[in-house]
Amino acid sequence: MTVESTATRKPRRSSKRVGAKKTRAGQPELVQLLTPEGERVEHPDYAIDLTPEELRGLYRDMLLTRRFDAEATSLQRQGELGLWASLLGQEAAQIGSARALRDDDYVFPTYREHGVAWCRGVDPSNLLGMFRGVNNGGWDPKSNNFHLYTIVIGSQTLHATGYAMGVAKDGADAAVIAYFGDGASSQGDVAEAFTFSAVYNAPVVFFCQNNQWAISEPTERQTRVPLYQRAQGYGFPGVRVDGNDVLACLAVTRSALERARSGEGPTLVEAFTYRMGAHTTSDDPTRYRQDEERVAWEAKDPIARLRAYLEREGFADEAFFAEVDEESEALGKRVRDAVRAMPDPDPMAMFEHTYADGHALVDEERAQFAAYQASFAEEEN
Amino acid sequence: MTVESTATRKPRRSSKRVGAKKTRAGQPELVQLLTPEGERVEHPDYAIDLTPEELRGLYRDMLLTRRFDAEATSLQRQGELGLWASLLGQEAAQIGSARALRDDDYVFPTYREHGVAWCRGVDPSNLLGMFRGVNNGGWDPKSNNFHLYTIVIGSQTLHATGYAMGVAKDGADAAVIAYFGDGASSQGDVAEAFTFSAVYNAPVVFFCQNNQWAISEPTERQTRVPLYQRAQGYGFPGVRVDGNDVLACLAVTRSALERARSGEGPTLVEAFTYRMGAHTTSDDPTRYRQDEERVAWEAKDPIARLRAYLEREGFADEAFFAEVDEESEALGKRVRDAVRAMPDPDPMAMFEHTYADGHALVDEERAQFAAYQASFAEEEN
Amino acid sequence: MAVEKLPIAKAINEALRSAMETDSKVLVMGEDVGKLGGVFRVTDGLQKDFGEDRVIDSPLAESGIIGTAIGLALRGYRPIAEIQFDGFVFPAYDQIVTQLAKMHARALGKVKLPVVIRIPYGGGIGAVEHHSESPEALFAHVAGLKCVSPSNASDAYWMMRQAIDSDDPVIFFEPKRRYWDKGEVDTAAIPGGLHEARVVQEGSQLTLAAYGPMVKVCVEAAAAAAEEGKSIEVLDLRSMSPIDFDTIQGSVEKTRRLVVVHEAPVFLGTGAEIAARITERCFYHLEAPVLRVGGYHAPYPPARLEEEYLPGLDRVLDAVDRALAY
Amino acid sequence: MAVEKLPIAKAINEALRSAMETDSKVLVMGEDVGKLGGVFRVTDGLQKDFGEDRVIDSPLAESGIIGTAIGLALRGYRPIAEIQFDGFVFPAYDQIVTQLAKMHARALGKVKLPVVIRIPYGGGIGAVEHHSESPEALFAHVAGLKCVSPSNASDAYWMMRQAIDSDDPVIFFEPKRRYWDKGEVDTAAIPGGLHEARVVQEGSQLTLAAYGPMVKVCVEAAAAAAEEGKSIEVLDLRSMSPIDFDTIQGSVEKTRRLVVVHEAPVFLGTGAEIAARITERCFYHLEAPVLRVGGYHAPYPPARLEEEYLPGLDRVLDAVDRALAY
Ligand SMILES: Cc1ncc(C[n+]2csc(CCOP(=O)(O)OP(=O)(O)O)c2C)c(N)n1
Ligand SMILES: Cc1ncc(C[n+]2csc(CCOP(=O)(O)OP(=O)(O)O)c2C)c(N)n1
Ligand SMILES: [Mg+2]
Ligand SMILES: [Mg+2]
Repeated sequence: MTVESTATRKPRRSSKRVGAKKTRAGQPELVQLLTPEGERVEHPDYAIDLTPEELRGLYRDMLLTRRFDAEATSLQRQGELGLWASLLGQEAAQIGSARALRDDDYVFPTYREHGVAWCRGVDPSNLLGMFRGVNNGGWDPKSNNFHLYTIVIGSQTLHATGYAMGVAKDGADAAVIAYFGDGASSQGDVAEAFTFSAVYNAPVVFFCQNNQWAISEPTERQTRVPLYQRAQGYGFPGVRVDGNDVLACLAVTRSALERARSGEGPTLVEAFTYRMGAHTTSDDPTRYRQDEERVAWEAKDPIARLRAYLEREGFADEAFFAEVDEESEALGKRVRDAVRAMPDPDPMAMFEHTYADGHALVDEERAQFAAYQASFAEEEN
Repeated sequence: MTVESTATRKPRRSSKRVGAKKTRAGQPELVQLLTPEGERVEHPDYAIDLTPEELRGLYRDMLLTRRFDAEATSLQRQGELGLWASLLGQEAAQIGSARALRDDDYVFPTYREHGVAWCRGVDPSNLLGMFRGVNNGGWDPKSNNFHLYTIVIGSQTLHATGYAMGVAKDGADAAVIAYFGDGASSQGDVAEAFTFSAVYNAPVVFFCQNNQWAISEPTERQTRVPLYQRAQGYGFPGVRVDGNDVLACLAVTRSALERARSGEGPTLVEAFTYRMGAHTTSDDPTRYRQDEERVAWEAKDPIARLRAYLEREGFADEAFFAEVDEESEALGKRVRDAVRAMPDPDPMAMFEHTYADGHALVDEERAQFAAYQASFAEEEN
Repeated sequence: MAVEKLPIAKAINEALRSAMETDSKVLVMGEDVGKLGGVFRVTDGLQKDFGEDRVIDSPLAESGIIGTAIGLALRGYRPIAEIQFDGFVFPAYDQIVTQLAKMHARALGKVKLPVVIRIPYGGGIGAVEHHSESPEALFAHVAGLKCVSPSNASDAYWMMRQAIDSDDPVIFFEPKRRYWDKGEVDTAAIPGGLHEARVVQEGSQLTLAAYGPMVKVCVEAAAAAAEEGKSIEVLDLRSMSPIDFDTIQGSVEKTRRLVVVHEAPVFLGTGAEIAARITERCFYHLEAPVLRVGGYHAPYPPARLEEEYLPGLDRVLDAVDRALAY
Repeated sequence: MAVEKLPIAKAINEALRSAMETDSKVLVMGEDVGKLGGVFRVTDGLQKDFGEDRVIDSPLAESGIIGTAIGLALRGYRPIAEIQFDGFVFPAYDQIVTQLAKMHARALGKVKLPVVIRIPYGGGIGAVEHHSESPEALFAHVAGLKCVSPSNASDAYWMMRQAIDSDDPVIFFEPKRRYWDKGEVDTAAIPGGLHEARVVQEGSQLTLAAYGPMVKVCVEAAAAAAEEGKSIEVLDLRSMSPIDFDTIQGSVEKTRRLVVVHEAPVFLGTGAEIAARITERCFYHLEAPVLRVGGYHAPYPPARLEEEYLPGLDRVLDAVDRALAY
């Protein structure tokens, strides 16, 4: 499937009408505010009006995220990380949606939301702990309202729903966003999250990055109709947005969050994008997909698109781009240094945190392990 | 919600267009061929033309099923059964759908499909074994293409899907039907069954008896939109049928089975009906629902409705009704006698059938148990 | 109320009620827990008094119940989730094992998961399939969970209060066939620790260790054995994770013989761990191998066979005799 | 091919291939098993040769994979379902435990469930969370399932062939860190029984029992101990359900000491059952309690700690020394 300009299309009238209205080209409708060529187009349901500074901010977010991501990939190649799951190509989906969030909103990511983490203010090097193998989640979810990465596909959508139920019980007007992938849409947990959120009218946005691959499986192995349509049968709206268009992602997510805040319940956003790289550094996509597909998507690059727009409109000059490039190099270096300096955990750490209130068996095993360790020290003496 | 005559409504054009088109009364459209008053109405998508003999057959099926069900309830009260899950009120949904099946079709029931079992030719007393506590499933699924009752809510929908995938692989033109309830619609397994069946285009019909209660929970605890709409988001049609109208249930199921056979994949049928009795004999519905609701549904009784039609059209005479009544009494007696004569299982049966190919631990435990049993015999000597 | 005679089901109900009164963050959720008050009436009256917002009838989806309970806990609530019957906990197993159990460790202690999962468990009530199982070993094996089971009304009340107070996930196994057994509950007494075993009855020749529904059987077995002049000590373990091995060890060092009784299948049941560990701790004290009485390696049988499947007086006494014969 | 040197992953691949050639009812299904050939390439080339109809890329839903495998088995197929990693089997746990395991008994033997579930399991590959676990006890406790794990290429081939031939559900635990270990596979040799333990190495002073990835560690430990003049017998248990207690008993009656080693947490791990049962069978033979070496009661740790968490040579030798010191 390709993403085309919707400039000439008749717009959808309301975010609640999410039927599979087809365009001339047979494509289900896609919300787009910035064409691949960087032209600004209007959409009657999703207006957005950003200052040049805000636009530059989005560019910077995307560029730094991409730089960070590339650094992590190369750190993996250098053996500093055991694995890396690159977000290459998904910067707009992540930055656009995350920049729609307020501080008091809460985020439940998968394992690929490095751009969202960035927007939440999580120190990028903290993201690398689990990929380096020094921890299973290296940040305090509460300090940035950004939950830990979740590896078991789909589970976090239920946590998000429960959290949103709690927000509603508190009478707060915050919203919650759950990220997941096209593959995850098949998991029973995601369907249950749809059911619970609809029944309790929970203030949650389900943000599906359909990057068209679940490791080696194309989206057709998960569904025979566009994923955004899934929502309707659960009684809430679904909308498909150009996932490589940061403005559209921002506008659509903002509107979904507003619905949540104003008591209208959940929304499913399907960001139609593409996984430009391998699934993870362990994966070899040449085994299952044609490189032409990836090449075709290069023309829709989210960053190039915004840059073209910024340049065309004169919203940013060379100095700005140079500055961001410089900043990105500094970020790369900072992350590299931080990772290399990351100490291996103390073996005794295995016995910490399994329980909050302690557990006799853990105490026993900790003591045995300590004695066992000490026996080597003795031998060495 | 009430079920009303659709005689004056504009019909749906195709079973594929299952959007929530509303009637004047605000009700989603419901396929009906026989009004609660027993008047025959036409539906352009679902024609049906039965001989008087066939119509009498449906009446007989429903009446005998109800009689059997009542007998089982009273056997439970007499202590002959540990539990009974009555189908009272759901006779049309079950008989109508089951009479649409061919012998080579395959059925996956829940624990309440006594009417379906009847149509498949399963001896009614065999259904009682599990409720009496002498076995966990008292018939050979393969002899009637009727799988065992499944208690874990929703699981059988996946078995049905897998079975249907197998049917397709075999190149057979049989179809599969999976029964489940409104409550079950919330289970992740049911959603996964929708996904798998859609992706593999499996010849399966999902037949949801929405009897409006899952024990004490009304359907609003499971969904905020009509359940038949769930299907669309998975890429196959959903249709709501008057579940107390045996003709409509037959016609709609037949058409869904035809779709399956002809390679068009799954269909969701929601039979809108009412659980007239308690959830099971252990349940006390006065704790959670108003009797008025049940009383209102009495006016829509599936059997009275068909009888009115048969009488009005002169398709059946008093002799026929008397004969069926007599037959039903005989059935009651036969079941009663069969249950009372059902022997308790031999304790050694515990050790049978856990495995097909044997298992050393089972052998060991069987031998120990036999020795233990024998020790009492010795003591007694 | 201070001291009152209550059935176990009602004692749990009182514990829930009093926790809900004390802490507005405590929620009850599950299938049919609202108007119906649960199929065993354990949550009877709570929705009426605390509202639908705190006593939540959930959609019929166990993974959803536990998954949303986790989310609620992350938001600062203390959810008590009911699983309607033992055999229906498995759709939630993934959320329990991969999320609930591991999230505190994953977050290096930065989030707490004070979730209680109530599971009416065990057999003896003549029910159909999936309504009589004892899956505790499948949870006790998993680090990050705590598993307990009361055997009497007082423990039912207090252990539930303590489970709700715990910042760790607790799987609370309720001995459903004992729901109607009455016992004194003193809501003012200071309870022992949630994970401490209790010596129910002292004895010198053999220790019977059990928890939940089997404690009563063991007490009866001890009484029957006493008539034959055998002195049996009975332990109520109360907690299956952690297991209070110190108390068992203390008892076994005295009696030198141990029989563990549970309804769950013997193979890889909690008795296996107790036998292994106590043998290690008391190798030179044991006069006989630790014997185990429990269910067989077979699906829980149809109701009319459950008396044969479940450990009863005779099977426990048989094991006692075998152990004493060493 | 008759005798060939193959890595374990390839040996399994050959077993699948040859079963698929022999019986057109054999299917392979799971996430990424098709074009990709699985993340470990165990199903490499099968879709190319047998088509999408027999090598099925499934939607990303484990319950769906096992649930549809059950349905396919009821239709007469013999599905081999892959779970991508140990930690992802839990969404399917309900289907495995309540349906797959119990359906043959529920039907009083009238239907058969010849489903093989392949699970690459265990640690040692430096992976992220959920990719290194050893959940076998959670399956072995459940009646109706059989659980096996090969330790070498020949067993990988033959045990897979036998698992596919079995009319019972078999959980096939593949020691993922040994996937690349090569060994001779004789596809013409008549194999031993699927559930028989094997004496890998004879010895007289102590028995080391293990399965899957830990067999190699035990063999190395025995070699190291031999250098210190200790004679260790090593058993490859091969099957965790059933466990071949007769072979263990035979060995222990000779050596009088037993140490069980597995990666899974010790608490309620298979070692607990082995310790309990062997102590019962060999009470008067044992000179020392059965000792266990395994994982700790903690979530599997981050990769940089796994060497500490997993039983390695030193920890096994430590246990050997402790057992010999009795
Ligand atoms: C329950 C579960 N099953 C399998 C896996 C292995 N796995 C990791 S990522 C992945 C594909 C996910 O695809 P998608 O949801 O589209 O997200 P993406 O990786 O494309 O971002 C799979 C199968 C897992 N992590 N969890
Ligand atoms: C997984 C699971 N959870 C809970 C139950 C307990 N239970 C039995 S029937 C039932 C309600 C089912 O409602 P529905 O699907 O509407 O079917 P109905 O009983 O109305 O026919 C529940 C909760 C169960 N059998 N399985
Ligand atoms: Mg994807
Ligand atoms: Mg219902």
